[in-house]
Amino acid sequence: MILVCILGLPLIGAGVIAAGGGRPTLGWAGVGANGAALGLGIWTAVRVVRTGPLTGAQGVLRADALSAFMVVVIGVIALLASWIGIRTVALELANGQSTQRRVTTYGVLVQAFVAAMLLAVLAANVGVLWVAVEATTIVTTFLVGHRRTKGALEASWKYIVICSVGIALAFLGTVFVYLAALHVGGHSADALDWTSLMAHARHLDPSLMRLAFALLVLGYGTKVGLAPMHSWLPDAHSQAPAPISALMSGVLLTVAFYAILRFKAVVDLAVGPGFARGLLVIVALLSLSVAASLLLTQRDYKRMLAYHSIEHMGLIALGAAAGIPLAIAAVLLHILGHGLAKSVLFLTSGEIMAAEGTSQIDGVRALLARRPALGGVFGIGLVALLGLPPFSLFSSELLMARAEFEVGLGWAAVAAIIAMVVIFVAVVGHARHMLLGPPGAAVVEAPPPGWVAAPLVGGLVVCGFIGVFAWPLSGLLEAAAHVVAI
Amino acid sequence: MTSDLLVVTALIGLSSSAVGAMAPLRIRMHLSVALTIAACASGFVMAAEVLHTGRAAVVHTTALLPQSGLSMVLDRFGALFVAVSAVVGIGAMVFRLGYHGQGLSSRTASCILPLFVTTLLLVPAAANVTTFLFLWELMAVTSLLLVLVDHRRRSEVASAGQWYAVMTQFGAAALLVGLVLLATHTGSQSFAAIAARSTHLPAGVRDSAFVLVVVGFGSKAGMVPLHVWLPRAHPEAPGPVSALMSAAMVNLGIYGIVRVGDGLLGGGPAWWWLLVMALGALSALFGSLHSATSSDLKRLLAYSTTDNVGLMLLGVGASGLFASTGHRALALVALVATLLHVVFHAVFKGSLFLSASSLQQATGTRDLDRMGGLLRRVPLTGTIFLVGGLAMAAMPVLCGFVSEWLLLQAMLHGLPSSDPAIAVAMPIGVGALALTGGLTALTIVKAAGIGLLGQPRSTGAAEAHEVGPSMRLGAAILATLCLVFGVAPFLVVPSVVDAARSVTRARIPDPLVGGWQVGLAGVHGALAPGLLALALLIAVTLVAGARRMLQPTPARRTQAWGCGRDLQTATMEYTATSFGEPLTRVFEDVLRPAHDLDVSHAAESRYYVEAARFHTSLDDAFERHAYRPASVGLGRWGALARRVPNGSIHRYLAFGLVALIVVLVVVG
Amino acid sequence: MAKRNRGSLQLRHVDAGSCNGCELEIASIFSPVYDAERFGMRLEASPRHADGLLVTGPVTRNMADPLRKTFEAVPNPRVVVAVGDCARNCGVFSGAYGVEGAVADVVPVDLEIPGCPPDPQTIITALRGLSGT
Amino acid sequence: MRTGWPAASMVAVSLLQVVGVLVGGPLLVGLMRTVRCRLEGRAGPPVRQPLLDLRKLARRERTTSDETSWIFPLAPLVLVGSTVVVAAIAPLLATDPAYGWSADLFAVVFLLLLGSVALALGALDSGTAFGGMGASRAMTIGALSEPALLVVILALSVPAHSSNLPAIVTRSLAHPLWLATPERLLALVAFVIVIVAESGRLPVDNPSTHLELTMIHEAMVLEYSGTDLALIKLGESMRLAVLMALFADLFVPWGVASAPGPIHLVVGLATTVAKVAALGVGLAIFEVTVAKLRLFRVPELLAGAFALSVLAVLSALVVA
Amino acid sequence: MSGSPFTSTLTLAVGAVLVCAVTVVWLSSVRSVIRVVAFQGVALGLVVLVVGVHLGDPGLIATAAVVLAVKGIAMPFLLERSGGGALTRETRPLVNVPASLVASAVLIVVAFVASRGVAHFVGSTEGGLVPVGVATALLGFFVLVAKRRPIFQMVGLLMIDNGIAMVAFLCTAGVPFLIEMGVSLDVLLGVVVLMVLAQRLRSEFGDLDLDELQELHD
Repeated sequence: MILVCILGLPLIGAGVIAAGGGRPTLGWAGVGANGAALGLGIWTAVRVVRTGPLTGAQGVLRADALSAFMVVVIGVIALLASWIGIRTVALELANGQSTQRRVTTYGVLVQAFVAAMLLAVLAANVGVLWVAVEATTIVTTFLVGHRRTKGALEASWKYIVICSVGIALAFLGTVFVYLAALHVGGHSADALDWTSLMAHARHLDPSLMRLAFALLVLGYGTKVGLAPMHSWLPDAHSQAPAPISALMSGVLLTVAFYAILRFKAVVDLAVGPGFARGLLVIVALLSLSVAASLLLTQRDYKRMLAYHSIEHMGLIALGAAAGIPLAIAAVLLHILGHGLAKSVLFLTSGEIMAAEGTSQIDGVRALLARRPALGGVFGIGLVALLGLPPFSLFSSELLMARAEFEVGLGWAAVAAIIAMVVIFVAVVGHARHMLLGPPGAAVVEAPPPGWVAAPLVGGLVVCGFIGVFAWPLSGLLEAAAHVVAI
Repeated sequence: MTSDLLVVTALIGLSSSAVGAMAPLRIRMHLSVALTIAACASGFVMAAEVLHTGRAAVVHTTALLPQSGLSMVLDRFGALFVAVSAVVGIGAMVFRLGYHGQGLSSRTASCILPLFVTTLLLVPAAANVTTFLFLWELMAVTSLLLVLVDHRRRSEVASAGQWYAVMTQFGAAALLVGLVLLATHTGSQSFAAIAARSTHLPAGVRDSAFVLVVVGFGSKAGMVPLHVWLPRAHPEAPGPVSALMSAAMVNLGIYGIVRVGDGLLGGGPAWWWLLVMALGALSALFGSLHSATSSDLKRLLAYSTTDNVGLMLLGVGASGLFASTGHRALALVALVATLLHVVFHAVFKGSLFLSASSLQQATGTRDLDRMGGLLRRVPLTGTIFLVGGLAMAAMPVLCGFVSEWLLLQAMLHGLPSSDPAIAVAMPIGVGALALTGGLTALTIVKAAGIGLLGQPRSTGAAEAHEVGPSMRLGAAILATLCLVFGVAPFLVVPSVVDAARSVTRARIPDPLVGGWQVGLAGVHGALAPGLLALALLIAVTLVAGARRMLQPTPARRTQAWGCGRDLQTATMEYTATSFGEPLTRVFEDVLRPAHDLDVSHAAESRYYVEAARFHTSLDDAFERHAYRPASVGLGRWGALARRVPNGSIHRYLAFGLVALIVVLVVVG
Repeated sequence: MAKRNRGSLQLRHVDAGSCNGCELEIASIFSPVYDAERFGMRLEASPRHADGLLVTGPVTRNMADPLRKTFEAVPNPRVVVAVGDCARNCGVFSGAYGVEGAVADVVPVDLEIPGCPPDPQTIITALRGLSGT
Repeated sequence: MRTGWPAASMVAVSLLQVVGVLVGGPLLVGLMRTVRCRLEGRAGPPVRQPLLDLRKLARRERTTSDETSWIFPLAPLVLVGSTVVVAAIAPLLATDPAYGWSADLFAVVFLLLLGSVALALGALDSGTAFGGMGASRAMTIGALSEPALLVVILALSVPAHSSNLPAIVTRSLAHPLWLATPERLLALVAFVIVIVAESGRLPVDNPSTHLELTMIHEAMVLEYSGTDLALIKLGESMRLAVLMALFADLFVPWGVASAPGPIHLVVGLATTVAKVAALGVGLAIFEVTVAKLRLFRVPELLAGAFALSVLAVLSALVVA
Repeated sequence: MSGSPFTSTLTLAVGAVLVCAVTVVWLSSVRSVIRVVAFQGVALGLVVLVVGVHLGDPGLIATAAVVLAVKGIAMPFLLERSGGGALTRETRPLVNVPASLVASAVLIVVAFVASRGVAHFVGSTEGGLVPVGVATALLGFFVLVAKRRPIFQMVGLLMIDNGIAMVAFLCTAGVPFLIEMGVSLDVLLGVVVLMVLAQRLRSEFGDLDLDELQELHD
């Protein structure tokens, strides 16, 4: 029941928005719904850690610790994004870039998007998971193209075509898994259920599972933003409205990665851990090198953030490749930390873009002097994202490195760290140009209102908090890690 | 008791940071500085207690730091560094009370500065890999932000910050890999467990961990060739921050190398330490040479930090080399000398940076060529600078002399050695030490002589006024310590010996003679700095008395002798640049000064020169020949990489198709 | 004077506008033939080190100020020795354009050595009177 | 190795040494000057001429330029004071002067360096072009001669297992053959070069030049006068004497009193004076035969000295 | 593969799907391509029908009807509408027709190499035909890469989808019904979204090749 509530809440929010007729303030309904979903998610997490997995809706929905964790992540980011979204649509409406109808569409689609992601992580069946992930693609295409500029349309076209291809490959992989599962005596209706898959995992046909997993990594990897099918990501993230970029970069990528994690657990049992590890290491290093190379001479700060996401997805993939409980716990912590920091950064970059009128790095100067609040949040967000303490990304990156060394992936960890240093060099250079320097003649403008700054600062505070304090999450992380760890 | 103090120190530090962030502007600065001083005092008391009793302060909790837990153990070795940081912190914070420049009064800075000081106090207590790296990186971030506080006014700040960020991150990456390598192979991330099990590790692991750690800590310490950030960042930071960075933070680089090399790894083969010595000698020479030829006061001091870190590394290397060849007592002496130099460097470099900032505030410039005549105008600050400088130049009866002397002794007594490594390393080491010492003396004569003495070279210098009392007090505390430690080294030597013994775990008797002398046990002769000071005082007083007796009338003030010229102006004085010019000529091959001569000819005839402008500049050779090409290379690679994603969806899909085909063929 | 400087006399030479005749003679008093150094006499590079000035030639306009400054730079008690007729009374340059006057017109002269130029022995003898040797 | 000399005699030795250096220094300079004059075919001043000069200068007026601080008058005091301390504790006449156990060779070097630094600061304090020029050159040469000096000390200290001067002298006296070893000879040459450089003699610096632009040492003191100048001249001649006496101590130690008693002391005094005088004459003869080096050729000389000293250490190790 | 009517019908239908795929690669007229895709949809429906009849699974037969309706009629209709009024030929494919056909051959070989394991695993007639489905999907992918017109991207996606669906039906007689419905809905919505996008593109920027969408890059 509670799981259905979690799923339903965002949709209720969507209903309210749809009924409200395009007033931006109705967005608060979405914020409330997402906040409530977050609350229920936390409650679920507590229960799951105490008493074990929950099921709902006749077994279609199932929440173990991993799902609960993902629900929390989605809830947090959705809360942030829908909150700032109110500001975004209000500004657009005020500037005449939007209509009331589009405001409504936007609000409804965002809520549908959140619901689809929640469905993806709460689905008991990996087929339903696939359907939900594909649904996110369809829903977000319009959100990416929300601005209706040529760039936005181009980005959404690329986004849907590339992701559809990818997700189709994932479907082929799912079919192969299904085929393998049927052969070990699974009942056709629940052969794709997570519990049944795990129960029979050891007997699944290894060669079939290898092919299936390779397709799944390639397919879901497209949505995750792993190289070589990452190309949609910088375009889509740079063209989408800031809250959408935040949602996509902050959680959508990791929801897709959640799917890979689930399948990886099955494949590890079926064919041993070596195969999934090798594959993930390859895509991880490929993604990291792509991100490093393209960040060096990046000119657009939203694209910079997007490539930064590719880097972090590479890191997460590398952590998952290690696969031991420590690694998975670190991966999950990283998912949360990255989600928080990245969404705050995208939301801030939206504010910056609204204020400065350009997304070019060259076009933004001396932000800290001219717009201290925005510049400060952006700078601290970058500090968080670059993996510096006290933010949780530091802890998770360190934990992942430790885990990788422990399973003999030290060389890959070293390669990743080299790429990270290059990325650090690049991002610091860009940040320097954007943030530092004399204010010049430009007038210092008023900071964004408090209700806008609050979630941004709050997101960073939470990110720092979970980086320092272990107790709020440790139980959940460990329980979640044991769901899919080797 | 000490464990509680550890918690208290951390809490006071954090609360002062919170006060700095939240308290109203009127009381913000004073309250947060007071709390920071309290944190330093508490840290000092804790460190003194640990040093005295030898009982470590221990704090463990799993409630902090996700999935690994916070673990802090402050032993005597760490306590020494905490004490040093605390003393420098107190000096810098007292100084900061009167310091109103360079953006340090902003809310951000008031929040970050106490945090930085707190991390300086806590890093040496970290007892597992995660805790250490967490605090280490926190220190890096906070110091970086503090370097940047003045970015609005001067564009060099941003560039300095960028260099610092990149180099420190590079170092942190090396450190991370090195420490994690050790943690993985010993199966535990706790320092105690690593130390217990590390001797059984394969040589390859130990070697690579050590080299990585040297790189990591070396970059923080400003070791050549990873020093390039230091002469940029330290000068651009606000005064108290540059003092903290140069006098307290770089020490932690030495701390780390000793902690890992001697503590966690329990010593290693000779080549490790020869490497450290070589890097140390290189740093010392390179640093002192640049310091001697620099005319920017704070840049000069920053390079001299590299130079002093080189000396410390020389000592660390010598100590390890002795240990690896079985000379345990000498190893301890060399380590004690190094740690003494750490302590003394902290006080003299702290007083130098603080007084240099005062001079900067008083004159409005850092350029030595625009100073002059300041000892008459800002007498106390000038004297403090002079005392710190002479201590750095290892002048007798000031502290730097004692540590350099002890280091020389250690190298000397290692010498009748059958080990060829020692036989070759020690004379070269002494040579490097000596040249460094000579160059440092030159540097200080230049800095003090050009900066403080003679006629003022600019209106800023001519109209300079003494800075506020708290600034004078903060610097004076450290300068007094230079003198006190120089005359009475026995105040610190026993603690330093204890600290060195605790990290090497050497069960050998104290290799030093005690009491008011410093010297090696069992060796004829020792140094009695107190007596030397007394003798010098008596001799100078006697000579002064004699002079007064012979010529009771005071000196007649008259215009300086300028060969009868009408005017004797400041532009006729020697400048810092010209002072260093002979040296630049001598080391032309190393320094490669860039000369630039612009001659414009008169319109009437090319045989008449209308104006000539000569410009000379000294770049850092490593920056020019290593870092710039690397940066250009990265840029080229980035530009090349950009061409691949050209925006065509077909190309993007083709990547996918190729990947799919590869997957199908390989896996299917 | 002689008592004070017994056995030691250091002078700063100032050419206030001389024809260099006197300079030749002064140079030769330190040659092996005359060797004034055996009487403790030396020329110094700095007036601060000197007991007095050894001035030659009429004082030209451009050299008047430098001469005064040099005199001022000598520590007390100081002597001024005017060497040669020109230094004493401008000699042949008397009243010439650019000549300010004799040395005594610019700084107080303690000892005058006549001659155009005075021969080395005369100079040495006169100076020995100052150094008491 | 405390030899148990009575305290009174140790103090007496120290006092005697200080007085000896105070008087002997100027006389040494006078001797060298006379020798040079004779070789140049002149009668030259009497040997006691420097003392006469000092007597006169000591009572003359002190001047100081407008902008000087307290450094300027202090520098001569430190120069003389530090040299006096060295003279008191170094075993010039006997192996055990007062506080001889703290007469460390490194400490002596740093004390002498203190004097140089004080003088250079004083020069800069005068605010003239020449002061800065002299200080710059003197410090450069000082810095470059430092490695050779310390490595020579290292070479000498290694066999004695101590850098304590009395220990080295005692050891040399006990093992006379050791004095003729190759490392000694190498160290000797290096040490001579260093002495020449440190005390500003030819071919590094010409102490009797009148041309400011070629000056090194002289340029630093152009602004001093009267009593201050007397102190500086005294200090410099004392430094020369101390360095020579140390040289004699280290390379030809015979005659240095190794036991208490007036007779030993008199013998020590006589031999030391004789040795230093001989060295002075030798150095003066050498000076007449060479021309001053260009400033930028001096580093080559010092680098050569450094190479020799390293060779000395290495051969000391081979022998040991 | 000889003998039973089931086998021959199934082989025929599957073969038709592949032939359609190759034809799409070959052709450049938008109108004909849409027809070919429609035919492919019908062939796919036939495949499902044959499998359903063979297994006697009424659910599968119902699915066959859905497939036929969606892929054989609805999608082509939508494509026709969105393609209507547009330029009707692919005049400058990125890969010219002969090269495309060679590439198709290579892709078919790849598909057979890659899916021989699966084929072996499934066994029987259906297993032997699995590579054809994979080949169809690969050809669809190739169409995405090689053709410039937006409409071809929709066609390519449909072909990929058809290929994979065929693999699913051949291997496992389709995924569970609920999922199948979700999948179909998603695919349909996806094409609709693409159509809407294509229309927006055309209405805002006129008729264009996808190559003109190259503004976004680093």
